[in-house]
Amino acid sequence: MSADQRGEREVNVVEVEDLRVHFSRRRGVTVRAVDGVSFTVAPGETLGLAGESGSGKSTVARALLRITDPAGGRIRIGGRDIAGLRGKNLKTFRRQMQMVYQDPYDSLDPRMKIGATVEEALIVRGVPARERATRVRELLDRVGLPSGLAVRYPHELSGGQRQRVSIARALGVDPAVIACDEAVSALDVSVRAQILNLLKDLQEDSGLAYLFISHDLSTMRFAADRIAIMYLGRLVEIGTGDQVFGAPRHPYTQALLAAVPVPGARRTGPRVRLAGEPPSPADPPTGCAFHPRCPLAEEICRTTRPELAVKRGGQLAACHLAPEAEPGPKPEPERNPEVTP
Amino acid sequence: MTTPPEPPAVQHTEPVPPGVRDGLRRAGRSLLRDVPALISVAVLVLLLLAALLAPLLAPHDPMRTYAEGLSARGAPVPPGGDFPLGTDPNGRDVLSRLLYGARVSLTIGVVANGLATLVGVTAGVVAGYFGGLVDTVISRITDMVMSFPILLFCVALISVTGPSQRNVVLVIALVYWTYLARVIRGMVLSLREREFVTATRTLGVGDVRIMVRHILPHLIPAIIVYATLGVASSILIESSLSFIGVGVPVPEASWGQMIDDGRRYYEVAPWLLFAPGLCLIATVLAFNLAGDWLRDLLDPTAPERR
Amino acid sequence: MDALLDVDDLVVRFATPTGDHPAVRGVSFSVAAGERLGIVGESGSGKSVTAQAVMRLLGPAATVASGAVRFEGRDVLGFPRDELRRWRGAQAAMVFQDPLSSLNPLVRIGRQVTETLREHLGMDRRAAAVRAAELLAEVGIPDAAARLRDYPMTFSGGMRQRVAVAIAVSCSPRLLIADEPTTALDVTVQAQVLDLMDRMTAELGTAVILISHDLGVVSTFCDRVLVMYGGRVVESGTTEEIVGAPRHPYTRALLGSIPAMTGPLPRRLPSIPGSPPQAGAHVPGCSFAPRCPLAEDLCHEVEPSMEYGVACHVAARAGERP
Amino acid sequence: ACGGVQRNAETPGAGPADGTPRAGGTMTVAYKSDPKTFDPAVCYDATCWNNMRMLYDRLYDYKGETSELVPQGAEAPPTVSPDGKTYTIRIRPGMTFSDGSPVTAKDFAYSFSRILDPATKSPVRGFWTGVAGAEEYGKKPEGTPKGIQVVSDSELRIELTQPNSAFKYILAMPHASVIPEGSGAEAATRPLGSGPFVFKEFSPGRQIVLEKNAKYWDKPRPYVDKVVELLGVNPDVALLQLEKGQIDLMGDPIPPAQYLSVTANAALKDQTVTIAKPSTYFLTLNVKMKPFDNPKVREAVSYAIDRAFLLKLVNGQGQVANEFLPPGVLGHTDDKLVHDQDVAKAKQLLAEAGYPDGFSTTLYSWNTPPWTNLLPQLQQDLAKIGVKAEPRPLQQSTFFELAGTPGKVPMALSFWVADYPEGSNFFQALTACAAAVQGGQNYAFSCDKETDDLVAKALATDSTQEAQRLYTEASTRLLAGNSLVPLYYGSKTEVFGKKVGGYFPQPVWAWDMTNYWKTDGKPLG
Amino acid sequence: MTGWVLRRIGQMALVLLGVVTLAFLMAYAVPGDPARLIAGPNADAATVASIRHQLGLDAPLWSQYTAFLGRLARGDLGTSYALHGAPVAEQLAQALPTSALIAVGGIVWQLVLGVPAGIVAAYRPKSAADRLATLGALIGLSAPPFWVGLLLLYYLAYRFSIFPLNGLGDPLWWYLALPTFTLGLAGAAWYARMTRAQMLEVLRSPYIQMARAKGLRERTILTRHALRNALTPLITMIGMDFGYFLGGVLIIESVFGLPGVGKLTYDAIDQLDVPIVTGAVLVAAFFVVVMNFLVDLTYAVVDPRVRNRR
Ligand SMILES: Nc1ncnc2c1ncn2[C@@H]1O[C@H](COP(=O)(O)OP(=O)(O)OP(=O)(O)O)[C@@H](O)[C@H]1O
Ligand SMILES: Nc1ncnc2c1ncn2[C@@H]1O[C@H](COP(=O)(O)OP(=O)(O)OP(=O)(O)O)[C@@H](O)[C@H]1O
Ligand SMILES: [Mg+2]
Ligand SMILES: [Mg+2]
Ligand code: NI
Repeated sequence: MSADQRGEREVNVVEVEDLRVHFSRRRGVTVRAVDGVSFTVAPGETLGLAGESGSGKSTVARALLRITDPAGGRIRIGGRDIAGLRGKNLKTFRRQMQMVYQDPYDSLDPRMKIGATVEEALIVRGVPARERATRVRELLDRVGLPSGLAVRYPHELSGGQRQRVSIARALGVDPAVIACDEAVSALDVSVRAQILNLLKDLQEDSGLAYLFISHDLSTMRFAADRIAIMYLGRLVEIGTGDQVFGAPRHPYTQALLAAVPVPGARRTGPRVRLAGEPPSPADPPTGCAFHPRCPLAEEICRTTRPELAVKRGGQLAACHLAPEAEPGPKPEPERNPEVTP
Repeated sequence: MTTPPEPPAVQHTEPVPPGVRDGLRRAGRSLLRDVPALISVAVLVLLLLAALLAPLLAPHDPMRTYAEGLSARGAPVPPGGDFPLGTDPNGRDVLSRLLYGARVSLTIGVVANGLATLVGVTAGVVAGYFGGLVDTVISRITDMVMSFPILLFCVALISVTGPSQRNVVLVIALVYWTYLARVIRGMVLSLREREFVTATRTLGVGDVRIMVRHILPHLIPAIIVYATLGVASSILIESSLSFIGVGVPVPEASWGQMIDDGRRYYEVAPWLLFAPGLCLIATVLAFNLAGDWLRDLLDPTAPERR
Repeated sequence: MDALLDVDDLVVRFATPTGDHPAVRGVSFSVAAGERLGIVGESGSGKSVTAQAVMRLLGPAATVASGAVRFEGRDVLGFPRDELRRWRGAQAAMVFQDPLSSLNPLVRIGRQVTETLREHLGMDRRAAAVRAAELLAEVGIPDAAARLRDYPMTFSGGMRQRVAVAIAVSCSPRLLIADEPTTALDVTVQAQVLDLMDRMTAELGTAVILISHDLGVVSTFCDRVLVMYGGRVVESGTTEEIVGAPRHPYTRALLGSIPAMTGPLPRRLPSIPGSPPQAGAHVPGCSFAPRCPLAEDLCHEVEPSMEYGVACHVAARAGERP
Repeated sequence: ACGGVQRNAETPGAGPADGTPRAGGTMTVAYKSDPKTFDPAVCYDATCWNNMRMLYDRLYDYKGETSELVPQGAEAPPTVSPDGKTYTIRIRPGMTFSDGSPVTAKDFAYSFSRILDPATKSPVRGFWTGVAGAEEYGKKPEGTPKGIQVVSDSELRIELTQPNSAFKYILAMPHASVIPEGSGAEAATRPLGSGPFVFKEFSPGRQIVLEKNAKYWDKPRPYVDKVVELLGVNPDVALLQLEKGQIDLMGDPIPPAQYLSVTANAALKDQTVTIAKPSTYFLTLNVKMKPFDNPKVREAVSYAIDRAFLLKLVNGQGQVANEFLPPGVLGHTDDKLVHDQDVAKAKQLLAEAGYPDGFSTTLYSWNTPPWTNLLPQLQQDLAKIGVKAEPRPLQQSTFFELAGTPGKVPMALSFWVADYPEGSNFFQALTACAAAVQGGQNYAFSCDKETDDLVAKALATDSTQEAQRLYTEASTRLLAGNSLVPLYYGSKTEVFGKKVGGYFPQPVWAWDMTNYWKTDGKPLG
Repeated sequence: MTGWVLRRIGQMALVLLGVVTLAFLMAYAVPGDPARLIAGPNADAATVASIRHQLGLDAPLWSQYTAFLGRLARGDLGTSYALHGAPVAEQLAQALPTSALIAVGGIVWQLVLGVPAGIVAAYRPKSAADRLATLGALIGLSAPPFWVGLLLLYYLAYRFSIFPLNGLGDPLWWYLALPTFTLGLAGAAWYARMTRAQMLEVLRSPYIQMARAKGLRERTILTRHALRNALTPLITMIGMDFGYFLGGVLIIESVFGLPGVGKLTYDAIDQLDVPIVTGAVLVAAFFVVVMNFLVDLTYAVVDPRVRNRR
């Protein structure tokens, strides 16, 4: 695989390097919402992004779309650095990357019929007027919405229906990458299955890549090729689905997996949950940010921040205690996390 | 548990996409349900007709001073007889002046105000949406216009070009757009931070389209308020201009001028104030209630009323 | 039945430009104190509308066409204004499905949490603030006390959702309706929120109605489950019954479309073919019939009634639940 | 011939003027605007005139409600040299300024010289340029001009370059008030005079307070202790205040619209007086502009106007004009020197002049009542003879500027109020060749040397009959040219408070506060 | 933020300069000669010329302008032409407090009359209360202020002697009640209608539903949740009105005999008193600009979403 390394770098649709996003909150307090995140997404690949609520997942996605301006780092989409894009270039870039938002209520124009909302995407793409009506119906159909809803306004739809409109709109511009921020969380499982299948089909047909943000790990397992786990603005683990779900290396990932409620498994004991207070991003703990809540934490965790490193099983994890990968040819870490020993 | 009663079955075919005709039908239907709005629209139509047909309807020459229009002491003649609404201090027929005045005042109310609304909304949306330099330039221009004494401006303009209805319209529009621009700009500032705007922008939709299709519809209530109230204000501003002597040129009639006259003679000749005053109030009410109706009509989130 | 909440044959209709649509068509259920009822169902099946109808929060376009909602035997739909106000928030609370937009963007988080405390519990400003910080900490908001002074926009989606939960539980209501309270939460935080609700049912006897898509959450949290489809309840039963032995074809399909956490993954997830019923369009017979693999002629003609906890001609023939 | 006071016909004989004066009390008056100044040398408008009369004395003053002059700061009428050029005046002995210092001829000489000093920026300098040496003084303002001589502390001599029988009136004008020698710089802010009242306070926009001058020479006058002038009072409101008894006198005319209600108000009948105001409202036709350069056209216009109807439009406030000079002004004749409306004649004249279908022109005036009332009617009258006159009402200052610029204004509607009741005042201002220049007020720009000469002769004669004859001749000449068409003479109506005693209006001045009293005051003595 | 403020202050100075320059030019563009006005109709040409020279009016416009700017830079507003040498600054300083009082009072009345009417109207749209509030507001708007003022004076001050007829006195608010009410009445309609329109929007948003679910009192919901969101456009309106009112409200000032900036300006324009005109314009512009600046600041405070953008 190392032979492709160079080539792959060229074709990665998304390359994020040392991304940092800061917010200033009241008087001088700066929140490092995203703090040195690097990852890549290849065409036709789905990168899952999971993690603690408030850990900066949405912020990453928003930075990728130039909604929020990063404080540092580099973002390349389709091989172009997106910082400083303006005017026409910005518009072209936008057609490459789309987002489905977490809030289905406010992300649809309440004064616009949903048919028109979806149609807008087609206009951006330059679909001729006479074809649009049909295409809108197709898109709505694709996301499992009856086309009769086209004449309704967002407030007349249920939460899930709205979310599907968002998806239809994103699909409308025929992008290369879609960031799905909890895009399917509001959907019932059967529709969700439809959508996930749809997303997969699209990916296979046209090499679409996804940045798939979800807290639902079972969905994630199905949908994502690789999975990145975030904690307090940093990536703590990144690897293939098998690696991360099969043998998680970071204690936080482990805790997450243990907490997944499975249907049918009637709970007997107390729920698995993390001990301790979630840390504040405004005042992150020293060393490993997870250490105050980590059952395994040692002295070194308190003092030194662990960097992402290849661990046993092949994934990258940022933990001092996770067993290192067996010695072998040193892979270039963040560039190619899929290296198999 | 028993079977729930069958809810009355409503048969629905594929809903037709609402075209223009459908929109009109909907407008018509909602108008019929809303009596005050219906009356308002009727009043507006009547006013328009009155203004258009003034030459046919007016019993007298609106600019002519009639000898019998003044009492022996030179006082205006009260309503009745040959002058149905009485005469003004110049012995002119109030009814005829009212009819002709409708032309002037409605033109001022609609054109001046329409112009101001157009410019104000455009400027406000552009300033608020783009921010930065564009905003700075537009905002500072509004600052300038707002802080400039209108009076001085009118006096200067009119002494250079002479009083005319067109100048009055221009002056009013020129002053008035800034207020709307400011208010709209403020609203756009908040609106453009809404997620649906962000979403549309990231879709790659052009700025112009976002402004027109996504920002503007949300401003409609405010614009309607401003535009409909502006009708009254413009007509009254014209009256203030008449008050300082730079309004519509003298023998011509305008409601503003008549109100100004009426104000001065209100003790001796109350009809002078009542006639144009009532017309103004009726116009303003009609515009505003029709505006309310229009606003509801254009608002998808407003409940259909049964 | 000494249920805390009793919903009987609720019908909710919406007026739209294209006519009147029923969104909820004869839903009945009851919840006892301390009980945890789950409502699952197709998106757009009327779960949220049912919840809003119970709370009397339907918008002006909606009308409760018929049916009754009783809380401790009292007619909620007939509550006078003041009583309704005192009931809401204090005795019955709700977490909305859209937590992001249900927080007022211009009011600080602290105020939005404390106002119920002050209104219903009569706390003073200081005490309410202390309690609010506790509540936020309880739902896992870091640095809770400091964040009281922030505006909603500075909170992440999941954090806002938790704020909404904190507000709903703040007055220890007798009934808590939680509409998708954990959709945006990662599983550990979700566990924390569910624990909180657990404690409330156990310690205060709060009845919880949990609306969720996550059958995992529903099955680990709820005692009983209601399955809705097309504005009607199509199956109900204990969690074990529904999750363990679903009888309605829709419920079965629902469970089948969940991706597994272990084992090999299919290339495509099984899903229910076709579209949910056209909004407002009313088909004779079972509304699921057009998509049902088992549908018979009868299903297309006669609407099945609820028998033995399931509204399905085919399943009903199989008799009572084993 | 018929000047003087025309009391309201209904006013009963027993007006308050007939009561016995009482002492003390405060006279409260209201003004719309602040006076522009307290300095007599620059005071030339109605808002400051009243204060001049209260704060200062002049050599001569008008007697009561008449146009007759009586000595005030002077001891007796002036001694005029036979050539009419030298005026010798003895100063009233024992007169002091309110600070106690005596008033001498030096003070008068100083006060008059100031007016001629360009630094004073006096708007009334023109009245004094006839004094010998005025021109040199204007270039080198030191001491006094040659023509103003202090003979002794009690004697003043003024030499004129031309005989001017109207000069005595100039000496009675407000700007001829006496202030202490050398006090010019303070006159505007800390006025000090020898008048019946002394200045106490001025807060702009709010009020002016004057108090009785205890040292006033004309004991027991003034009768009231204090005069409070409220400022910034809208005349409509002032009228209400007056009716309520909150103020005693209105400083501004009754608003035209209120005129009808005031005169119809029975309750106010006893408190209302109407007198002729020595003023003429007229139309000018610019003889330097087409088509008014044609005398026939001008004549036609003079035949077009219905004066009676114009008067009706101003609610009959005045009298139809029969000639140029208004009644009450020396030189006024009862002969009819103007034409009555005669449309046929006018049309015929126009046709003769080559305008059978009339022509278009513009008619300028002010943009306030009564002008805005008169303009449309004039337009209508002119339309009857085929002349389309577009009315152009303007801001006051704009009007002056345009009308005073040659070749700008074909027709103007304007008026003149006498500064003093003497015909030359009208002629010099409105028709003299000297006024037919940029910035002048001869808006017709017609210059007739003979008329000018007739006026000069009238000023040189010491016979009133002769002057009267000469003025009538001048008027006849002027009106035959039709460059100026008199319309009507104005009148003024005044209301005064219930508690004002001894009120009488004055045709030239406004009030005579020295002679009014409060009816609720103490008995004199 | 500080940078922003500094930049704004710079811009404000520019705006002021622009406005004053315009006013300066315009005062000269109006036909009419100040010197002639001072000199009076009877003055001879020499007098006029000498006055013109003394005022510096015979210099070319450009040098008059630079001289004017020079004086302005030294904080000297010059002396009045018409008021015979009164310092402009003094005149303005005397007029300004009155205008400020009227402005504050007018705004207060606008809010007191308009906002509640708007709320009532929006709370039950198309109800009798709504119609009544609308009608009241619109009649208030359609009635010309000069007439309302006179009417109030006639009945409340003249007939029933409740209020004073004219001017300022003690207690101040007693004298200001009628003028400010008159001023507020005309503006109230704007506030009422705007409040209504905005409230109607806001009352439909999810957070209002949420507030209802919390069992809050309707009053709390209206005031704390709805009003706050609805009123943001009103902030702009208040700011604008305030700036404008401070620049003087001629009609109110003249009807009620209040010595404010408006009347000063009006008289000055009438007299072509350029120093007073430019001075008053400067003051008026100053307030407009400052108020708009404050509005922008307030906006950022009230709406955190806007704040974040800076
Ligand atoms: N204001 C409205 N006007 C018209 N129809 C409405 C309105 N609100 C909701 N509906 C319709 O009512 C139906 C039920 O909506 P509801 O929100 O209860 O669904 P839900 O079961 O909560 O779905 P989800 O899981 O997607 O949130 C939907 O078909 C929706 O389109
Ligand atoms: N506009 C903002 N101003 C200040 N802080 C912000 C802002 N937006 C987000 N944050 C903070 O940044 C952090 C990350 O937020 P983000 O929305 O990216 O989280 P997330 O991972 O998407 O969480 P969730 O799963 O709950 O949606 C949070 O601590 C949040 O409080
Ligand atoms: Mg998020
Ligand atoms: Mg829902
Ligand atoms: Ni006579």
